[in-house]
Amino acid sequence: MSSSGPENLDAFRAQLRDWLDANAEHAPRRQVLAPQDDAAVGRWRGWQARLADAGYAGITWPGAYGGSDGTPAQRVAVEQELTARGLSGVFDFIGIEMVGPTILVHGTEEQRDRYVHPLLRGDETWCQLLSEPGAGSDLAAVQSRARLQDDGSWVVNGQKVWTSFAQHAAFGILLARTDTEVAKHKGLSMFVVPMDAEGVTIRPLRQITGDAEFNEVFLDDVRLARDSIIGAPGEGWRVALTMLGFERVGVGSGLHATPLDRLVAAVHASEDRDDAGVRVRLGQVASELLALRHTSERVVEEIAEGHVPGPEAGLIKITSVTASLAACRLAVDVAGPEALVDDEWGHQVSALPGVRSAGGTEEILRNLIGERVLGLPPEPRVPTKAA
Amino acid sequence: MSSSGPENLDAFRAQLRDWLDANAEHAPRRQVLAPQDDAAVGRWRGWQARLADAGYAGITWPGAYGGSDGTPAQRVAVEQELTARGLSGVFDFIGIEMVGPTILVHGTEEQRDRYVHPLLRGDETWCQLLSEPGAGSDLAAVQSRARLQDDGSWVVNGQKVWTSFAQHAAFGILLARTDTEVAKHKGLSMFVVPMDAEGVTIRPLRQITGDAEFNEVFLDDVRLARDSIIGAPGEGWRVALTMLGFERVGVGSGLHATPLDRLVAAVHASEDRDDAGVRVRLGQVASELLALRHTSERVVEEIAEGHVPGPEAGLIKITSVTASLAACRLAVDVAGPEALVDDEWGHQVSALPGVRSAGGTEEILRNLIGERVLGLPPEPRVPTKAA
Amino acid sequence: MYLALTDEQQFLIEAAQGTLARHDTLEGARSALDGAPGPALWQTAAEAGWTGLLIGEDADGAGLGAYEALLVVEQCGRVLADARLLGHLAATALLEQAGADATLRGALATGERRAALVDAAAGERSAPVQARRAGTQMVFDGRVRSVLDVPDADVLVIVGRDADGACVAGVVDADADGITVTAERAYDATRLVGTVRLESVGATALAIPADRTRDGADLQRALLAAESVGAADACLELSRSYAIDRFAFGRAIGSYQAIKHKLVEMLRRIEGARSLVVHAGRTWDDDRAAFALAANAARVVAADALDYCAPETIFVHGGVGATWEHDASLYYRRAELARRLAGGATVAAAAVAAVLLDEAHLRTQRPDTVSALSVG
Amino acid sequence: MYLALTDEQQFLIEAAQGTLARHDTLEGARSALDGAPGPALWQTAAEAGWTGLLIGEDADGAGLGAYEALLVVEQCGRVLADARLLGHLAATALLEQAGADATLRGALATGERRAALVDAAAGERSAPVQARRAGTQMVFDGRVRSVLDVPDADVLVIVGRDADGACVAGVVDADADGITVTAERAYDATRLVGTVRLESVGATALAIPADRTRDGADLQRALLAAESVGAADACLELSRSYAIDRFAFGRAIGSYQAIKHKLVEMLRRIEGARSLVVHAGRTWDDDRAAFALAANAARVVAADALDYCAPETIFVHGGVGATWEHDASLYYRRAELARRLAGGATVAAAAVAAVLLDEAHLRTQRPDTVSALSVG
Repeated sequence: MSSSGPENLDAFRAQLRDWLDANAEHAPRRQVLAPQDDAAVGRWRGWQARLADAGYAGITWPGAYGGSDGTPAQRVAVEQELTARGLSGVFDFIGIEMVGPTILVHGTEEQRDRYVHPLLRGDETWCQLLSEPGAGSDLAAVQSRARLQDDGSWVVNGQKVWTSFAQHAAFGILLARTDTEVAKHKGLSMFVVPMDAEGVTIRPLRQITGDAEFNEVFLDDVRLARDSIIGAPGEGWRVALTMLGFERVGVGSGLHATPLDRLVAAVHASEDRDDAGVRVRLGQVASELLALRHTSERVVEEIAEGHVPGPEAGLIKITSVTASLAACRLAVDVAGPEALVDDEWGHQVSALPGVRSAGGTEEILRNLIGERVLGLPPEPRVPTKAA
Repeated sequence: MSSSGPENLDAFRAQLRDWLDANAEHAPRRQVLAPQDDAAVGRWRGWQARLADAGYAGITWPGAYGGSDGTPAQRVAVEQELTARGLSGVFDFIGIEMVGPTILVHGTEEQRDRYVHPLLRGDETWCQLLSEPGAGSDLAAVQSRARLQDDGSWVVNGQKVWTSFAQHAAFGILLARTDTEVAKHKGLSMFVVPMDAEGVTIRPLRQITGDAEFNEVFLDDVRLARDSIIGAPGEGWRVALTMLGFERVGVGSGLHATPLDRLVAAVHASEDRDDAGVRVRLGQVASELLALRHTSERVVEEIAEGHVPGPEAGLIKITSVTASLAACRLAVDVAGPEALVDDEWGHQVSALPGVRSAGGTEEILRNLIGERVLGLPPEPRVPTKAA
Repeated sequence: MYLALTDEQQFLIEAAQGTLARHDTLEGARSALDGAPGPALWQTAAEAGWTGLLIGEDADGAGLGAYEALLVVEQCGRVLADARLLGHLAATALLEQAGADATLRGALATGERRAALVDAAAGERSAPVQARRAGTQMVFDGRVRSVLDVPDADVLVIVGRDADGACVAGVVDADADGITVTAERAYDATRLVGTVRLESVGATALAIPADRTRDGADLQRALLAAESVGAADACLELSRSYAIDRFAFGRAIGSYQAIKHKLVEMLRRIEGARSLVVHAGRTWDDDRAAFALAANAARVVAADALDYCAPETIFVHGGVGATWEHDASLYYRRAELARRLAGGATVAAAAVAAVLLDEAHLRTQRPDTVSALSVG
Repeated sequence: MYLALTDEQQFLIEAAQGTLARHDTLEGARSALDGAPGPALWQTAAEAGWTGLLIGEDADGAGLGAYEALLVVEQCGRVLADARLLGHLAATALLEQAGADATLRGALATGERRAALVDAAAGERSAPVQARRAGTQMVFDGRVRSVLDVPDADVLVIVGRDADGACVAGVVDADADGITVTAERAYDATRLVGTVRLESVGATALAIPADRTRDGADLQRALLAAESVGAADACLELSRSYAIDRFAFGRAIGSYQAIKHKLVEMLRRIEGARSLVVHAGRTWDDDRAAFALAANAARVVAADALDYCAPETIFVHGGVGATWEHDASLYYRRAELARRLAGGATVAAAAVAAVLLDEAHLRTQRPDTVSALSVG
């Protein structure tokens, strides 16, 4: 799969379609939010293993670690074909989109050998241990401490929040402070934490939906082996930036917004179908959803052509939340208030406000884009001090 | 007119109505924006003199300077009765609302005797020489220089902008820097400038409407007499704050927004009268205009009861501009694009964006209210330096 | 801000705050989502005299006006207390206006019985309730969805349209023949809403002029507005405290313009809505013909205010605002359901337009008519 | 951002920028408000080959697609150049589709003659233009307001409805009997708009399938969208420069979140609109049945984008933005008029809904129909 070009891509796509015809029965349907029950998770992980074994996960990763040495365009093609059939992709998108690439860049040869292949198959899934109660968007303010022991191992204490899928994860990737004597972002290091290690406590954090999508994770005297550090001590900030950069490339959100056809069906089924005001509102919301879809497609095309999208791709997330919320609210308006308690619309009305702050607040994103893309001057710095 | 209480107010109002019955023929109709032609201005100034002579201008001012020693409630009653008849109030609202009260507070006895009474009658009207091209909302950054001469007089050089009615004004009230060695806001002083003094040049500044509502004023070696300073040298910032405080009390803007009855008439006259979407939009815009009206009334009541409204009264300006613009845009939508070039709606569509920044940008106002009313912490200070 | 209340009104507000503080209404709102029974506020409301606010002193009521009711309900909204007053007060207002039986009004005033209003005008899109006269009775047929406080109510005041399209009202015991009430699940679990089916329901006719029968529905909208103002104000207070206490990148987040200006925008919208609630409260006694416009306008602006404040409160709080344990989510649920009750805020906007356009139409017929709108 | 253009398209854009830079179009837009004649861009457009963009090479045209036309018009919008292309390109697209007379198309391609589209669909609220067949001719009657570029046009392409309600099109010389064109005053003086009255106007029938006769009106909306994207982008650039250069309270104003986030919001809206313009351009050639949805959606989002960017550009500039001399005011005039042309952005939103609801209706009739929307 190493050669590229359109002809090769057509062949790739044809082969993929045949494979999907034969294997789609094993795939969970695409859903707006992941289900929390163990049976569904097990089935989804099985589907990830099947994709990986066929070479349709980690497509651009080196073959030496289980990848396919493929192209970004092939990766986009897989995403498109799955979407067209309404099928889910991999279960562990945190592992695949963020942790895997980060270990490939910053990990040792031993770490790559140990972690990457089971990660790819979903045999071992991952979670992120980055944000803390006092450091949400402001990661440099992380307070969790990792203290070096005489034998080269580390002992970690601290508390993390907003950890998705911690209850299913074999490992977490942890940002902790290893040096308090230097400027904030210079004293951080990145570690691998076995989630079943002694001293790790996972407490589910219920969201507005009532589901526990996130968790709090408490680390009490958790002992980590010498080789659990990723990169050198003090390089944690750099490793974290690499990882967040990969997160940004994991676009997708625009392709996973409220399905337009379901909104249209809801209006069509309602008494308000012929109300002039409702029709104009539908037209406006639908236009926003279409703008979102085609903006996502433009970014995907960019990636397929080998470009790395700029931070402005993050705007897709903002549009995705606002347009999806507008769509859900219109659907409830035409269906009546009882629709707020149904699974189709009510669940999304509850879930979307949380999505908006996931992965950093909208304010941080707008600062970033204002400064990096538009070249606007930053806020004046407030002198920082180490924790 | 010195005693207050509801009975007294009823009597005051009855007398006022009789007077208006007899004198309304001399009053110009209330308009959204002042006309620029000299005949109209002359007629309007005549009406101000008539109001002043009858005791219906400067109602709360001391009788010694031509005022009526009246109550805030009486002032509000005059405003209400004029509004109900669609009649204009005084022409020189800058003089009456801001300069007059400021001279009464900070001026010398000689200055009060000289300026206040002709100001009240509109015999001598006033303009403000505060903002500069490099100091719009940030008045402490004023660069115009006033240099003290050996004989105690002053020589002024500088440039001012956003000066309303400069072409009609006898005097301007000028903020200039008299000391460059101290912190920015400590080196300022306030002066009276005869607008016909040598070295004063007025250049009209056309607005989007095409009218020249504002002017630029250039000051080239303008010589001011020793007694033209208001307050002590270096007290200009304090005098300016007093004046801007009076501006805030000159609420009114909520009472002068787009008239709701004209919006309703425009929709009623259109083909869209029965369009469900247009009706909902009308209901929303009308509700905003009504909220604006009753918020203004609440503030006016507060004043009538002797309270000084807080900075949050400034929010009325924001609502006034946004609701009026929404109203105009709806009116044009139902009437068709040709309405953009008519006097009724098109003129307002052009004028309103300028109103939003008049007297300081919306951002400054929101900072002020966030800090003073909600108690939110200020932005970090950037070290300032004198000009 | 802009307070202009009488001492009695100020006392009523403080008493309401004191009364409500005895219940953990927010925790109640949260646990109700998991099926726990909410706090029993009806008894509290009865003891505080709120159940009889709009009933005359001849029938053990307080004989007060809508303004006082709005002030109490605003305080309830602030802490997400739902004492079933929105149905009861709207229904008793019509009974009082009709001079209904003093025994009935007395039982409602003391809280011994609870009333709800069934008015299809609350949901303009529903088919109207049909009414016909049969001797001294009115007979009603129809179906109305999402009626506030109707499950387990003792007395129903029903508003329908007769064959001529005129609005008529009647009162009936809720367990009378032909009435079926089905409770609906509510997104905001503090709420009690239900679907009412009426099949040849005979009710005692209420002697109310046709142009005043809608006052009940309009009052209910004004009460929703007042409640929303209270809830929005609580959102602002939550956000304000967090913005002062929470630091990010070395500064309190309230020092950032993005947060600061958002909070000022909350204040701006709340003040506008509050002005209309106050205005609606005053017109009830002073100028009833203007009440419909005031109440519906209040409903529109207040729903928009809460609609802005509730989700922005979540966003100001970042991730923690979107958790089950945080009160912001409860205000969000309140906002999402409240704006859709009693026909929804959009129907209120259409009602505002209808009042204004009808008046404009009359003016074109009789150009000498002076409109209340010509001022300003 | 997100550029995915061919080299030819990139060249076309750069050539357009170069061509337009030879005129001071912004100063022209300003002086036109005082009655001065605007820059004569028609000749420029002809020399650049824009007049023949959509006409086949058999008739001296460039034989390109809507995408290229949109790219050129976006550049015109950026500098507020109006070369009368919106009427001409929409009209010539229909003539090309009908395979109209090559001499006529040739004269239009070279710019010797100028065409405009008269389609009441551009203003849904207008009564439709009535059409009837008389031999080989179509006869049209009706009145359409605010038609783009129609004053002084040489050739009119008219779209009307026949007695069965079917859309039909015809072409006629603008000076033919029965045609009265009255120029309207325009808020944005770069524009040329007029009212057209048709009284028994005999026109040559155009052989276009009924479901494609609306393509001209839809293309005009897409062109308005492209133009708006260009104008909005110019607003962002104006605001960006000012935000970097202007200092207040010791800092560049672009360092304040209130300004910074506003500019990012401009970018967000522009990128969304641009995506739809690109999509509309592609569907014209690739999937014409999807063009109506794409073009109208582009129109809605682009009008909203400019509607946001133009006034906010004034506000970012403070007082100076609201002066006659500042370019921000010209973009504001463009925004206010453009969103109301061709029926207005609201009509485009209704058109989007109509396409989607019609398709949903078909799906309920034939559940096996696969919708383009089922993806995503």
